[in-house]
Amino acid sequence: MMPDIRLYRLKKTMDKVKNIISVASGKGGVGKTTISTVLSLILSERGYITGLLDLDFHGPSCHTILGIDKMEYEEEKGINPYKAAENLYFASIYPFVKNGYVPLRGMELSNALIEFLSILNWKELDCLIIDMPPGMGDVLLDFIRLVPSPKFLIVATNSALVIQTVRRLIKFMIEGNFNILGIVANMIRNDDALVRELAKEFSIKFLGSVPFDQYFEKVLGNMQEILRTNLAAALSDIVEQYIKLK
Amino acid sequence: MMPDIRLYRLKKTMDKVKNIISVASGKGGVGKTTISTVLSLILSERGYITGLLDLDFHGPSCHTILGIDKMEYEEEKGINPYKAAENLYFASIYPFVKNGYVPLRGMELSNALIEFLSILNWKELDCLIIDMPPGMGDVLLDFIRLVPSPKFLIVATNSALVIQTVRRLIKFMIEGNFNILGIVANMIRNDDALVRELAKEFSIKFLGSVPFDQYFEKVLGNMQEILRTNLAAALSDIVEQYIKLK
Amino acid sequence: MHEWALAESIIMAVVDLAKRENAKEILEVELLVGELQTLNIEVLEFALNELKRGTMAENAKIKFSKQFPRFKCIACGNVWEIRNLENILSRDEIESIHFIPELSHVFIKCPRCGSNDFQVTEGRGIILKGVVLKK
Amino acid sequence: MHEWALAESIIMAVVDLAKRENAKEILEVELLVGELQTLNIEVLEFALNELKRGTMAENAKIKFSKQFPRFKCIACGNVWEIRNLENILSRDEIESIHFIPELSHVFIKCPRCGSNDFQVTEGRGIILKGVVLKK
Ligand SMILES: Nc1ncnc2c1ncn2[C@@H]1O[C@H](COP(=O)(O)OP(=O)(O)O)[C@@H](O)[C@H]1O
Ligand SMILES: Nc1ncnc2c1ncn2[C@@H]1O[C@H](COP(=O)(O)OP(=O)(O)O)[C@@H](O)[C@H]1O
Ligand SMILES: [Mg+2]
Ligand SMILES: [Mg+2]
Ligand SMILES: [Mg+2]
Ligand SMILES: [Mg+2]
Ligand code: NI
Ligand code: NI
Ligand SMILES: [Zn+2]
Ligand SMILES: [Zn+2]
Repeated sequence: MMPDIRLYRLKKTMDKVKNIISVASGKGGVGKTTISTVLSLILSERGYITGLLDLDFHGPSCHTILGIDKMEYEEEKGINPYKAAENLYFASIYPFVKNGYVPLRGMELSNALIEFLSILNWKELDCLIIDMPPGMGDVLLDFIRLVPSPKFLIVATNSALVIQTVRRLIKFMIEGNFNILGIVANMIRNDDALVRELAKEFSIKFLGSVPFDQYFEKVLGNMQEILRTNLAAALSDIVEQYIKLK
Repeated sequence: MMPDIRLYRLKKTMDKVKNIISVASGKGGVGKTTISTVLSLILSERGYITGLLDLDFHGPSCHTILGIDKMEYEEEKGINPYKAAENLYFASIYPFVKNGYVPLRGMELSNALIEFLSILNWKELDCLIIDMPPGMGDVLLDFIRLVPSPKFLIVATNSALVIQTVRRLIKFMIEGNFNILGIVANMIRNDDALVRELAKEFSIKFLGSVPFDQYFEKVLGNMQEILRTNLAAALSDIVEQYIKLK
Repeated sequence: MHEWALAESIIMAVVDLAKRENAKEILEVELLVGELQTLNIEVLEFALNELKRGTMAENAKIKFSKQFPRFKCIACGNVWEIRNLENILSRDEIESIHFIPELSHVFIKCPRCGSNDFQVTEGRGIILKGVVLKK
Repeated sequence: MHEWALAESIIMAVVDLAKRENAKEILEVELLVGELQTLNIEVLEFALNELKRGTMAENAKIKFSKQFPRFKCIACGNVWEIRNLENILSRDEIESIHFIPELSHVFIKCPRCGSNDFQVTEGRGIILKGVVLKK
């Protein structure tokens, strides 16, 4: 059988990225998009050349947090990710689909992922943050198959209902020998015990708690204000302590 | 080409169900599982013969709300859904997979869905509540293709980030002429304006608001206590007003 | 015993096919039985013979052929076959796969690289391979 | 102009293939270009000719054949072909599909039943159809 040509350039562009951090959970609605986007803002603000890639093709939404409405890619022997801020390069299918619905079966998610990854021209990045979709389907399976040495930052909330689904993902990651950076407890009101226990159960790092921040919704779209929220402050501490970029 | 034999029995078993209510959102983590499960408890308590079907194969979790840990199906020329309470019949892949992870590509989700639907022996049900997975992938697409006349109950929270994804699903439903029962605003603290506006934008019914209920997490697994929560009270009002079972 | 459910599906499918083709009778039904689902062929045959009574398939001869499950790993390309599920899986695991063959992804891993990300290329479940009609 | 990105992929793929086969040289590369992606074949050809210089494909002849996109509706079974995307889609929509052919599901519906749930059975994008090597 003839090879899939796209995989060659995919590998080449990914090789320009020093660190790949994939924000995953298995579960939906725990804050993967929020955390990945704010994390990319924090890293770029600290002077790291940062990429942010939205892989939730059914419901892309990083752009809403960044406040990007009109957005076009430059073409230059491929597609240049969009400069969303100083040091921050962003890629999403959003400019292609706008507010249309995106019904894609797994096989199509898989092809869209491969095609997109193979035409994106990332700069030499210190770090690429990936916003993963929920579930354990084609995007996750192809991501781990094709993207070299990602580190996984797992997100959970302090709910038994959420924990059981996140637990499945962690088991999968550990049995597959993937690199888990650690777990973040998100939308914490007072108690983060269930997430701490989960970290202990699998001997993975508990990276910290991000408070439920009522103010966050009000600053959606305003990068400067977002960096001033309690949510961003908590993530900054996590970056400080645990995200060492070579 | 020879026909897919499974589709014949699928149609026959589904024909025994008078009303099919599919709880969907497009978005993860908005409370589809919570609302579908509590809704099935409320309906069965009111004397309706009710079914509850968990279609989130990557993260089945209705059983946790119902407090079901050990569960086995009876086989009788097919599989009999599990009697979870008086008038309540439940089906999930949980007893097959327990706490293992379930990595399935879209094609496999599709086959699992068809296989499962075609071997389940539903009783004559007044209503079957379906807990849908997030996204717009194989499960949603095969569900609307194969299951006769479902009504969709859409769930959203009052967040711009959530609304934009739910909006995509509603557009899809409306353009495809699907029957939308209406939209429920979930986890409401004080404001439900964004969800009300969304309902207006598409001229669909706003069915009501379900409060964020801190107590809910504490009664997970206890059906009697769940029925006494504010969450259940709000859903009871919605049932009373909008869910007329023929 | 959900062989009965499958038998019911088969009879409904072939009768529908015969009707759409305006056939008078179904003479033969050929089934390919993938062994991943560990179906009991005797039960299946018994059920088919019970259920075909009074239908256009009443006198149909039912032929079975079996197929071992074959797998292709998407992660590493490895291809393998399993002849005895009992050698690698517990009774419960086999039972789960019996009901929903895709749950093989929960219990089976590529023997070369350990990935659950494989395709079942053959021998998944029952396939209606052919029907001979009298027109 | 992401034809350059695709051309780069093609050269890397055929060179890798030739190396794995221990070939001395690549004599011919045969490409099947699906028209759903509305690639500019002249640009693609130009890019390939630039990029092949100094590689094992330096003297390779590059052959193109084109294929109209064909669709099969999963909802109703309808099969259709599109010869002129311009007739039914806007420039922006064609551009989106140009980058990611799967986004055809956002903009194209089955002309019979209106569903977006179809398969692209032919003509999706570039496929490496054959490579002739000198060993
Ligand atoms: N720390 C937080 N404080 C307040 N709201 C949050 C926080 N994290 C996430 N949210 C909100 O929760 C919802 C789901 O977040 P999102 O990032 O979309 O999750 P996911 O990507 O995992 O589906 C959104 O409405 C988002 O604004
Ligand atoms: N009205 C509510 N009040 C409090 N918590 C809720 C409410 N609805 C849902 N939750 C919690 O929100 C989280 C996500 O709910 P879930 O039903 O799993 O969403 P989905 O099925 O849409 O992914 C769970 O932790 C659940 O307990
Ligand atoms: Mg999501
Ligand atoms: Mg998200
Ligand atoms: Mg979910
Ligand atoms: Mg759910
Ligand atoms: Ni059985
Ligand atoms: Ni281009
Ligand atoms: Zn393998
Ligand atoms: Zn159609």
